[in-house]
This record gives sequence, structure tokens and C-alpha cells, in this order.
Amino acid sequence: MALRLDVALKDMSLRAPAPLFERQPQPRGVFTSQRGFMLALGLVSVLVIAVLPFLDASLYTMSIATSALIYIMLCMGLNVVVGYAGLLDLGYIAFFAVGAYVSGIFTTVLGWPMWAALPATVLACIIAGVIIGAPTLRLRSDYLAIVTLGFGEIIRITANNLEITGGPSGIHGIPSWDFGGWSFNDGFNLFGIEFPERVVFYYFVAAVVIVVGVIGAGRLAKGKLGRAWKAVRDDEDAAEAMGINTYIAKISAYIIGAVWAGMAGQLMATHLSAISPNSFQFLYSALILMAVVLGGMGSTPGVIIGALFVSLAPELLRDFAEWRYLIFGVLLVVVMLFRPAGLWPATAVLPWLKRNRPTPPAFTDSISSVEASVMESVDGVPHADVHEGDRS
Amino acid sequence: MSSLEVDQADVYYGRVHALRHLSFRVEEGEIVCLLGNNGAGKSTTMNMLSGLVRPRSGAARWNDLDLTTAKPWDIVSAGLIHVPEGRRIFSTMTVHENLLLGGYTVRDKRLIDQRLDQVYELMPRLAERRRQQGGTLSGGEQQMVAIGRAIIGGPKLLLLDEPSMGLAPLIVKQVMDIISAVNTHGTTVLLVEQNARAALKVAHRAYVVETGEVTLSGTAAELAKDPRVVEAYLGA
Amino acid sequence: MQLIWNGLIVGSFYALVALGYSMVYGIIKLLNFAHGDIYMLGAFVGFFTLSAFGISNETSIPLLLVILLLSMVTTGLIGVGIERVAYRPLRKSPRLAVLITAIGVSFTLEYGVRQIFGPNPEAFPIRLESSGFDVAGVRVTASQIVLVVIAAALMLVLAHIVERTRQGRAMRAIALDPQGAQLMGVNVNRVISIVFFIGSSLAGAAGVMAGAYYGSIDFLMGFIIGLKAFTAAVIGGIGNLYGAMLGGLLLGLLESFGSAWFGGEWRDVFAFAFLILFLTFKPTGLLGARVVERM
Amino acid sequence: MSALLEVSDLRLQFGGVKAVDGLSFEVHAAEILAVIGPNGAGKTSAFNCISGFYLPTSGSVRFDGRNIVRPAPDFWHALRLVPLLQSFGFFRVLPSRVTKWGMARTFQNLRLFREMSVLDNVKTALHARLREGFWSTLLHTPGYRRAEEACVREARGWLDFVGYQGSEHLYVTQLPYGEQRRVEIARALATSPQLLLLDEPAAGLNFNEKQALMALIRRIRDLGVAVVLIEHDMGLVMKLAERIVVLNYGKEIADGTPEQIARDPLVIEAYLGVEEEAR
Amino acid sequence: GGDSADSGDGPIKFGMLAPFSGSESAFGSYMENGAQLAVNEINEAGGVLGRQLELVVEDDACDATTAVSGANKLVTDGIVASVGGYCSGATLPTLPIFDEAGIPMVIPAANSNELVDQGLPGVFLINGTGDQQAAAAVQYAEQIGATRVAVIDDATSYSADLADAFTTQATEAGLTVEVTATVTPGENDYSAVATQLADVKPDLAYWTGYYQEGGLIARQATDAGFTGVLMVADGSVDAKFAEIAGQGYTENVVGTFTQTPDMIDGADAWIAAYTELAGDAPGPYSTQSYDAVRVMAQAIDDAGSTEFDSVVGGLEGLADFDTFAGPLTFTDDHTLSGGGFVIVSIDPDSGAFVLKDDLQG
Ligand SMILES: Nc1ncnc2c1ncn2[C@@H]1O[C@H](COP(=O)(O)OP(=O)(O)OP(=O)(O)O)[C@@H](O)[C@H]1O
Ligand SMILES: Nc1ncnc2c1ncn2[C@@H]1O[C@H](COP(=O)(O)OP(=O)(O)OP(=O)(O)O)[C@@H](O)[C@H]1O
Ligand SMILES: CC(C)C[C@H](N)C(=O)O
Ligand SMILES: [Mg+2]
Ligand SMILES: [Mg+2]
Repeated sequence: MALRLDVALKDMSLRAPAPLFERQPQPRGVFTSQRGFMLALGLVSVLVIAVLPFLDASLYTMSIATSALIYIMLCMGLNVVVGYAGLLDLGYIAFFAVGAYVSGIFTTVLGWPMWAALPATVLACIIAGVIIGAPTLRLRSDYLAIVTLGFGEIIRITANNLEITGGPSGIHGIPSWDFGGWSFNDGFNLFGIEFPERVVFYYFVAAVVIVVGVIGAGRLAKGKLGRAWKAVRDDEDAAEAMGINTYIAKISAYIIGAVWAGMAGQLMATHLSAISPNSFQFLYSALILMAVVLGGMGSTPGVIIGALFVSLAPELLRDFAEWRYLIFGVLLVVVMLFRPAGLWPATAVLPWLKRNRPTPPAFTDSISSVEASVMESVDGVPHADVHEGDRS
Repeated sequence: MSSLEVDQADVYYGRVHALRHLSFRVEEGEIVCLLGNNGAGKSTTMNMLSGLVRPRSGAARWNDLDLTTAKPWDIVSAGLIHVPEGRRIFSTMTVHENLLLGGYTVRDKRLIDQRLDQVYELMPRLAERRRQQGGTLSGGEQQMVAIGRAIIGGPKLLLLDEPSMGLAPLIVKQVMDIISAVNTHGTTVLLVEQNARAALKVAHRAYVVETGEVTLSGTAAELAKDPRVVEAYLGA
Repeated sequence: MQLIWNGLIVGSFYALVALGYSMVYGIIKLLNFAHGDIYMLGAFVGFFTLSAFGISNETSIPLLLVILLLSMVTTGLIGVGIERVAYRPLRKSPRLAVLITAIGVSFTLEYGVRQIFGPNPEAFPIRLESSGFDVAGVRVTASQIVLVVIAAALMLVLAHIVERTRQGRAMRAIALDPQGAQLMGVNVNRVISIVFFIGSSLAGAAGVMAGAYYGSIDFLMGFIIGLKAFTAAVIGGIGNLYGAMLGGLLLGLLESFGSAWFGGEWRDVFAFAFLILFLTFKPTGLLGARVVERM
Repeated sequence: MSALLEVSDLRLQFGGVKAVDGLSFEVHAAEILAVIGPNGAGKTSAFNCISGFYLPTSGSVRFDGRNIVRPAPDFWHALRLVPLLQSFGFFRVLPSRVTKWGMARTFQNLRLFREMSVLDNVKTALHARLREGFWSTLLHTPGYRRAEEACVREARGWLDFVGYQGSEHLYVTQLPYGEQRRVEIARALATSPQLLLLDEPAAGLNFNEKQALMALIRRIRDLGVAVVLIEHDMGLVMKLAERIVVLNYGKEIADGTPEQIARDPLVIEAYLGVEEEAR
Repeated sequence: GGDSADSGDGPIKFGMLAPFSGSESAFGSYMENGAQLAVNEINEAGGVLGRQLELVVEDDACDATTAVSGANKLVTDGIVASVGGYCSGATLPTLPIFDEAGIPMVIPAANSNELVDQGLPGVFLINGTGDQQAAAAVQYAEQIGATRVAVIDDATSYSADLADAFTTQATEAGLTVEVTATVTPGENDYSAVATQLADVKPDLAYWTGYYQEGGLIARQATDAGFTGVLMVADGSVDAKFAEIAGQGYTENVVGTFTQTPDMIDGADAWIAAYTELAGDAPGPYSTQSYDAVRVMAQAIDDAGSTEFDSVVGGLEGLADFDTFAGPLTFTDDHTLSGGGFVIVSIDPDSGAFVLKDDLQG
């Protein structure tokens, strides 16, 4: 069935004339195209995540694996703000805090089940996103950075000083997810294999992170909204000239970023069962930003690698005890010096595909030569239906 | 003996081979013009001469200065001044400050003042806009600042990259006159132009550069009549 | 009144550190997160030298000045070295990449010092005499006056250099377009090194003065002041030196009044909320120039 | 026929500089109008006012029956809050809105999205017309696929239209200058304009490229789009424009056919110079 | 249930979480060395249940996230008992982890009331709680006839807790709390609070934070003209306090503290042993950590097994076990009965805190 393409675009007073040039079809295979390879890589990663508990289900492994996944979610959210929309955010952890605290308060103080707190978390994050987004209407780059930094500190200090947030010691005893009668705490028994609470929760986090965090953010970035973000990042004025309301584009980036962080915060609150303002210091905003930049801004695989690096490196360096932050610092500098665009930049081309990269065209006089044929198809009038149904 | 000489220069940007064995020379006191399509490598040549990009192989010498190894600032101090494509005005600095920066390498304050007066006289528009921020000037005004800046540096060899881009016809004429004037005061000029018609009028000699190679050369008058040049750069 | 005076004292520390911050930002658009740690290094250099000579509990001002100079030179050189190793290779890379190395450098400095001097705070060997007297109802101490005089002198000299001299113009030119500046004959590497030297030595000076004034130093002391200096630099209009000074003083005052009116726990909330509102209405800070971009 | 664009008594002042000083002119559907004038005459500034980027000090701009300059009530003026409110988007028409109404523009210096591919650059211009919701993007519904596909085809169509033959997956920075200009025009066209403003489109192009550009502009006009261009290349202007408006010091000093303009002594004195040979 | 079921042979592992990085990192090694000393002594004396003890230390950075992964690491490493916990905020989220793994906890330093308010069976505090310390502070204030008091905290969990407790108890005792102030830790300038003290001139000001800031506040308050007594809590009782405050600024400083070796006659041997092990003099919570290990070891020995329930039973059954803080018997809520707080003051010559009043009279 031919898709009805005309309804997909609004008020087309002017439609492009019929295409004139044959363009090479994109290759598809796993090793012959970027896209295919990334898909395969994604599948392998999902598989690795799925079998991990069968290899090592110890508390420690599950715990850091869960944390790492939550970090991925968080970094994907920041990637929307920094990587796609190009807005420097130095207080991103604040949204994480909002998510964690809202879900914490709703479940402990009000006694709601965890899933019911989700809409509240999302709503709170949207509001927070709008609040932080509003001043950005007028501010550019580094002035924005300080506003976000200030916002992050305001949230943390407020949480530290209020009664409802438990003051400096925070909220503890946050319940796990339960649905009706069954809770994660009960574990799960499938085909005689016992899945204890931590593994169930790990799978739950993994599912949310992969589906919402990674695939969702990736899809948004590829669609209309994502193009608007990138346009704003590259050139705000030109974006306006393209009919993109840059205010809305920027605020929506903050909102999406905030919601992602909020959901990550809710997962973290469940994971730790206790939260305190100490975990939302500026340092952590810097760490997450670091993950995104280190991995490669605007690049999904890059950001995932960055998130893993930043969340796992201190754990792997645990044995170096007092030296670990020193090593971490040096490592950061060294990595950036050798890969200034990040470990896996958004523009990266797989090495074995480099050879058949398209080369830039030389200037062509094609217009005059093809003019006649264009004229035929155009007929010199504005038209809406020149190429109904062709090339599909 | 005092001349600019480029010999078999090769420049790469990553995988892009921008200059291929490019050779040409400019004698003292000349105005030499480089013509060529977009992306032919004209700006790359200029950047190479002022030390901003380095050739992978080949030589570029000016008097006794090896341009392939000298630092950009040393090249400027020696009197080779490059007015880059796109003007490169310091946008939040005033016109006056921009001009003063042109005299960064000149130690003699009186000399700077003297040249400042000269520039303001040559381009009265700039005198009017002395306190305006460079970035808010119109395109043509910016071009004037760029040339003025170079004059204050007291160039012995002046590289001009598309000085007429975006200028009104009247101003193009003025700019070309300025170039001639500067030249008669003893400055050698290497000029890159899209506006071949205007350029060939002031130049003594010219080279045509295509995809990084010199494909034609000769005196300006010869080239202006060469049918290949007429067809490609002047229009019948 | 006392509030104002207290605010000004803190403010002059912020201003000194903010100046370097703003200079470095101004020239290579880098939010130098390691700048606060240079302040910390300054204090530790002073501490190390004095301890090496076995000096403790001194109160002599000439000795302080000697140490101040020594620390300024040392931190200045360290700053230049950091720029060489960690920032210069990335000059053509995306700005955020350098930001990350700056954070990396910050970690390295902090925990490097921790490995050498240990995690405990140390008492600074020189103490400024803190006998006070009352001026118009405000309690002022001699050390505060020394402090303010040194800070003001350093700041004014610096601002003069940047705003009025040839080198200063070169600095601003590099800030706007490094390649364009090269074409004016500016030795970009050298000017940037000079900026790092000046900025770092100011931070080092602030570190020594903080040590002598407050008496205690530790390896994380640069972190908070780094943030505050960044804030101050932004309030003032980042890249603008007079702005950085004003911003530092203003932040000091804001904090002083904030804690008096709302209590210490809400002080930073007050300061930041004020900052956000202020920037919303004046998006380029106190003295920052609106960068006009032409279409 | 009523005019597509009516500019009347437009004024724009920066501090003491009167960049535009009482400018009035009209543009009709499907015509090619050239705006010329000495450097600093206020051409770009006028464009910026018309397309909503600058807020004129006074005057009115009507496009397709709609006001692009939206005066604020006196009440707010009295409170001296107008500039502030305007920067928040009140009492003004944002450029994005102007674009949606059917006016597209290019910039004097290339302003492509540098970190996006050629195709994405053009797809971005379809933003306002694309029916693509949040959830459908997340879920990749058939509606989303349809929209994306239509978007790609439309974008390709415009790339073809301007004669771009290279790979659509290249980053724009990898293209030669002339090709970038083409992509920029394709991008402007993809917003589906009735009026296209081009600011010095021929700057930096060589002779052949200029020829191609002229052909392209004519074909755009033939689609029914009015084209207004600022240009200093008189050869091109004389051949292309149906009507020419001349500015000097922010004021209109002449308005007429190329022949009239070429003979106008005021224009010759202020702009052309005496011995310019019109090609 | 726990999956770290003790294998029954090999060494018995004790786990300790303490801050080794971040702002509290100074305390980590004091605690580790104290605990290690106890482990060494016990091992030399033949170990527990015939097995050797082993101390496993992890960093909690005083941060919940790091602490949780550290705790999980310890559980995975197969520890049998936990003898760590410095920051209450970071210790709280680790409690359920240890609890679930069936690991009893003797917490040497962290002392927020919330730790025991959760009612987990395996949690024991051997540092006096905020309430107990506040009681000691109020008692001393009454003793010296103070009527108008001030309290200053640093917005951390422990400090704010203690300040609250002090405010409540002081008010009950009929004192007026004239100033309650909060400062931001990690800074240098506390002139705002100093000025406030100088203006209000309370008889006694209680600082509930740590010595880094405490020293500065002592100095700045005196400079500003405050002449009352500055009482500091256990977090500030450290020889560095006097160093930071400087000479002449410590005459009016007293502290609330549990006894430390240098206050007890004949503890020089212990200090010597510690110094030999650590290469440094003992610091805050060295003794508590030392005691935590001994308490736990004793309980296991008494119980005759490393089984959770029996060890908890053993801990509950301890009677007048000899510790630095005096004879120890756990109350029903698993805290110290008396808290054992005494009043200390600074010796002007050495700068160290010395016993001033044992509050028994
Ligand atoms: N920074 C760069 N990175 C990669 N390629 C570049 C870069 N600068 C120029 N090129 C390429 O090098 C070639 C020569 O460019 P150059 O700018 O020297 O041409 P030009 O003759 O000055 O053209 P124009 O008339 O457009 O100014 C072109 O193919 C261009 O795409
Ligand atoms: N933001 C601004 N602040 C101050 N003056 C400005 C600003 N923008 C433009 N101007 C001034 O307004 C005048 C008109 O500028 P405009 O850019 O419109 O000229 P133009 O006609 O486009 O010139 P060109 O042909 O050289 O591009 C110039 O004198 C310019 O200096
Ligand atoms: C004095 C310290 C042992 C108190 C500890 N920081 C706590 O949070 O409980
Ligand atoms: Mg060029
Ligand atoms: Mg213009």
C-alpha cells in the first residue's frame, strides 16, 4: 500500500518538485553499514545485561551494575540537554534529586506505592525543567551554566534544610516496587530458577533504562524534536529562521532531561532505599557532565561508555583506596588529551567503513543542464501534488 | 633577491589534498593576483604563507625567512601581513582598538599615530565610526577596518584574501585604488580575488589556481585576454 | 555596617580568585575548575616553605610578604605548566573537552596534595595579628586592613594592564579570535602563558592571605571558593575584570546579608536566587558587554 | 493586486546610528526584487527587521495581511518594560512565527547547522510543517514513519531542485563553499515560503557559479515565490532583478526597473560610481 | 537470609566502612588504624573461637551511593560483622543491606538517633547518641550557671541532630536559647556567626560541628568580641582545634566528649602501640573503632558462633565490658546506657583536650 504521504506534512503550499537524481541506497548489513552494526552492538549489549546475573549474582556486582545502569539513564538525559541542545548544565543532579526526593516523600510520608509516585515524579520534574528553562530564554552559554549551577545548589540546600525531606540525614526506608500483592522483595521464581530481589530489581532497572533511557532518547533525537535541538545547538538564529521556536525547543530539552533524571532518581531511591542531600552535590553534576563529554556528546554509544566509565572507574579503583581520585583525575586528563572529541564521538565512522565514505562533490553546473527537465515537471506553478505516489 | 617564492608546496587537511605541488613567485614591488574557483586552494595558500597551516612538503620562502617553519607572529613582525578571508574583525573591540592592534608589532608610537591618521584620511567612514564596536559594522565597513589594520602594521608584503567580497561597486573601486596606492608606496601585494575583472586591472601578473595547482600564469594583461580565463572567470 | 565590612572582606578574597578566573575565561573561554585548587596550592606552598624552615606561630608582616611573593611565583609557574600540559593541546577541541580536563586537573591537584600533606587540615604558620579597633561602630582589625590593601593593589594594577596596554589589547583580541590575533603578530602562546601566570599567582596570593588570615588550610579548601569565584565572575560579567572585582565584592555582601536575614543555612539559596533573578533581568552580568552578533 | 510585503516608514536605531531611517517599499507575489546600496546603508538591518530578528524602533511591516511588527500598548511603554518583555517574546513576532507565515531567509554569512548532515539541515526546515508528536516519535507509530518518510522525500526534492548532487549524508562543513550556498537555499525553500529573502547570495561565488545561481533564482520565482535579494554584483542584479530598490543611509533613494536605476544620477553618485560598466 | 554464610574456617572477617575520600576523609585512617590495632591484639591473644580476625575496609566517602556499593562489596567479601560507620547519612542506607545479609553491626562513630530509630535488630551504637551528648552539654551549662545560650551547627546530619537535641533539652531545663545559627562547612569565613555571638553575648555557645570550622569560629568569635564559654561537641575534640584557633583563643573552650586514652591514666601504652602501628598519633574515633572490634569479638566469643541471632544475643548480653568510654552495657534500644560523656578543656601548653569535669559531681 502506498503510504499517504501528503497528510504527514501540514499546509503544503509549496511542494518540492519531483526528484531528479538517483541517489545511492544506503547499505544495510551488519558490517557494511553503521546502522546495522550499531543495531547488532545494541543487541549484544542487551544480551550481556541479560546474562550478567547468571554469571555473578553477588550483592556487590548486582549493586554496582544497577548503579551503572541508573547512571546510563542519567547521562542519556543530560546528553539531551548538553549533547543535543547544546545547553551547558552544571546543576543537572538537581533533577535527579527532585526525582529521588519526590518519590521518597510520596512513598514514605504519604505511603503510596512506588509506581503511583511515578506520575508525581514526572510532574515535579517537568515543573523543575520549566523553572530552570525559563531564564534560559535570555541567557547564553556560560551565564546559563551558572544559573543551572545555582539551581542545583538551591535544590540541595533546600533539601538539607526542610523537615519534609528529612534534613541532612535525608529519607530512609524507601520501599521497593510492589504491584498489588507482589513486590520485588518477594523475589521471583521462573522455571525453578530463583531470582532474588536484587536480581529482579536489576532486570527492572535494565528494562526501564534500555527502553526509555536509551531507545527513547535516541528516538527523540532522531525525530523532529531532536533536529530542532541540534539546530538550536549549532545556530540559534538560523534555527529561528527555520521556523523553530527556539524557546520551546530549549525548554523541551530541559524538560526531557529533567524527566529522565527524575526517573533515574526514583530508581536510585529504590535502589539505595535511603537518600541524603550529600549525594546531590555539585561534584556529581560535574561527574555526569564528565561522563557525557568523555564518552562523546550527542552520541548514544559514547554516552553509555562514558556513564560506565564514570560510575565504574571509582569502584574498580577501590583497591587503590586513597589513590583512587588522584588516579581518576590523571586518567581523565589523559583520556581527553588523546580523544578530545570523546571516546566515541557522534561523528565517528567505523574504521572499516572509512574507505567507502562519500567524498564531497565538486562544484557542479548541473542546474543549467537539468534545467529543462525541471521545467517540464514543475510547469511553473505552485502545486501540491506533483509527485503523488512516486518513489515509495 | 627579495621576493616570495613558493616551490612544490603540498597541503593536506586530513584526507583532503588542498594544495598539490603549488609553485609561484612574487617579486618585490609587484601586485600579483591569484585567481581560481571556490575551493581551489587560494585561501589555503595565503594561510600557508602566514604560518597558519603547514605544508606537508615543499618550500615557501620570503627573503631569508622560511615560511614553512616560522611562527605566525614572527612572520608578521618581519612585515608579511595577511588580511584574511572573512575580515576577522575583533567584534567587541572598537574600530580604533582594532586599528591599534594592527600596530601590535610596531614599537614606535609616533609611527602608529602617523599611520592612523593616514588610514582615517584614506577611509573617512572609519573616522566616523571610531568608537563603534567592530562587530556591529556593516560588511563593507569591516573590510575597511581589516585593510586599515594591515596598513598600520606597515607591511612590506601584503596578502589580501578577497578584499572586495561583499563590497559595493564604488567601494570595490576605492579598495583597488588603495591597493594601488599602497603598492606605489613600496609594498608588494599578493591578491586573491573572485572579482577577476577588478583584480586584473590593478595586478601586474596573475596565476590561475585550480584544485590546488597552478594551471595558467602570465601578466595581467595577457590573462585578461586569454580565452580560457575569459570563459571561466570573466564571462564573455 | 558590620555586615558590610564583613562582606567586603570575604568579597575581596572572592574578587582575587574571580579575577584570575575571569582572565582565563576571557582569553580561552575555559571555565577553569582547577583555579580554586591553585588557591589551595598557594596556601600549601606557603605552608611547606615555612614548615621547612621550622617557622610557626609567626606574626611578622614582612615575612608574610616574602612568602606571598614566593607563592605567587610558584603558583604562577604551576598555572603556566598546567596550561602547557593539559589545556594547550586541546585548544582547538570542543570547549567542553577542556572543561573536563580542568576537572581532571582539579582532582589531580586536590588528591595529589592530599597524598603529600595528608587529609587533615593544617594550621598556617603565619598568623596576622588580629587585635581590633572600632571605627564608626564597625570592628576593624589591622589584618583586615592589610588584606584589603594588598588585594586592592593587586587588582588595580592588573585591571590597568588589561584595559589600557598593548598586551591587554592582545589578550582581548585572542579572546575574540585567536587566529585573527596571530595575524596581528600576537604571540598567542606567550600571551596565554602570561595570563595563566598572572591569574594563577593572584589565586596563589589569595591562598596565602587566606592561610594567614584564617589560620587553617586543607586540601579541599579551593573547591568552594572556586565555585564562589566562578559565581562572582559571572555576576560581574564574565571576562570583564572590573566586573569580576565588583562581582566578588557583591557576592561577599550578598552572603553577609543573606545569613543575617535568613540564617546561615539559607545564605547560599539567597545568594543564588538573587543571582538567577539578576541574570534574568540583566543577562550579561553587571559589566558584561552584550555581544552583538550580526546576521 | 495587493502587495505580499509592505514595509512602511521603517526605522531602526542603534544608539546614535540610524541604520534604517524611514524605509518604505512593497514586494509583490512572484517577483524578483533587488535591494542595493552602499555598504552600511542598512540593507541587512532592514532584512532583519522584516524577518523578525530585530525589533524596529518604529514603522510597520505587513506580510501577507499580517503585522510583523506588533506595537506594545502604551501602558507597558509607560512602565518602561517593553524591551524586557520583548526579550521574553511578548509584544513581538518571533522569527520562527514569521517563517511559519511563509517568509524564508538566508544570511549574509553562511549559517548552516555545522554538525548536521546535508539532509538533516534541510529536514530541519520542515520542522513547522511536520506532523510528528512526542508519543509517536517515542513509539515509532506508522504515523511517525509516514511523516519521516514524507519529510525525507520533501527534503531530497529540494536538494535536487537546487542542483545538489553530492551525498546527502555528508556534514555540511565538508562541502565546498558554493555547494553550501546551495544547501542553504534548499533549506530556506523547504520552509515553504511565499517570499524568500537572500542576503548577498552571490558573494564569494565565481562567474560560473553565479550563472547557476541566477538560473536557480529564476526557477524559484517560477514556483510562485517572490525573491528579494541584497547583492553588490551589479552584473547579476541587472540581469536578474525585475525591480530594484536602492538604499542609502537607511533611506530609499530610488525604486525602479534596472534600466531606470542604472541611469539614476543619485544612484550613480552614491553607489555605482561613474565608470562602472554594467554587464 | 544472607548469602555470605560464614564458611566456618579461615579467618573471621570484620568489615568497616569509613570515609577515605571527600570532605571527611581525615577520619578514615584514624578509624582503620584503631580497629586494626584491636584486631592485631586479639589475633596475638589467639583470635576468636580459635580463628583469626581479619579487617576489611571500604571507603564510603561519607556519601550514600558510595557507602551502599561499599557495603555490598563487604557483604560479597563475606564479612561476618560490621564495625564501621562514621557519617550517619552514609551509614543509614547501609543498615538494611547488612541487616538482610544477617550481619550484626557495632557502629563506632555515627550516632544519629535515626540509626536506632529504625528498630533493626543488629544495630548497636557505641558512641553516645545526640540526646546523651546534649544532656551532658546542658548539665554543664547549668553547672556553670549559664542562662542564655547559643547553638551553632553545620547542617550535617550529626551536627543538626545534636543541635536540635540541645535546643530541646536546654529549653526544658529552663535555659533560653538566644541564637540558633547554621554555617556552611568547608569555608573559612564565619564572621557572620561570630558577629552575631558578639552582639547577643550569650553565656555559652555550643558548636556541634567539626574541629576544622570549630577552630575558626573560636578565633573569629573572640576577635569579634565574644567572651562567653564556647562549648564544642565530640566532632571538634581534636588537638588540631587549638592549632587552628591559635594561641590565646582557647581559654574559654570546653568540649563534650567520651573519654579518650590520653585522659585515662596509664593509657600511654595504648597510644604507643597505636603510634607504632600507624606511624601517627591516634585521632578522633580511633578508640571507638578499637572498642567496636573488641566489643564485637567479645560478643562472638560469648555466643560461641558467628550466627546472627547468637551474636546479637551476645552483644545484648554484654555487661560492664571494659572500654575507653567506661564499662559498657547496651540498653534496650542498643545504645550506651550513660553515653559516658565528660567535659574536656584545652591544655594551653600542648593544645590537647584534657579532662576537666567528669560530670559525676
Ligand atoms: N579547515 C579545513 N578542513 C578541511 N578542508 C578544508 C579546510 N579548509 C579548506 N578546506 C578544503 O581545502 C580546499 C581549498 O580550500 P580554500 O579555502 O583554500 O579554497 P579557496 O580557493 O580559498 O576557495 P574560496 O574561493 O571559496 O575562498 C577546499 O576543497 C576546501 O574544502
Ligand atoms: N547592532 C548594531 N549596533 C550598532 N550599529 C549597527 C548594528 N547593526 C548595524 N549597525 C550599523 O547600521 C548600519 C547598517 O548596517 P547594515 O548591516 O544593515 O548594512 P548593509 O546595508 O547590510 O551593508 P553591507 O552591504 O556592507 O552588508 C551600519 O552602519 C552598521 O554599522
Ligand atoms: C562525630 C561524628 C562521629 C558524627 C558522624 N559524622 C555522624 O554523622 O553521626
Ligand atoms: Mg578562500
Ligand atoms: Mg549587509
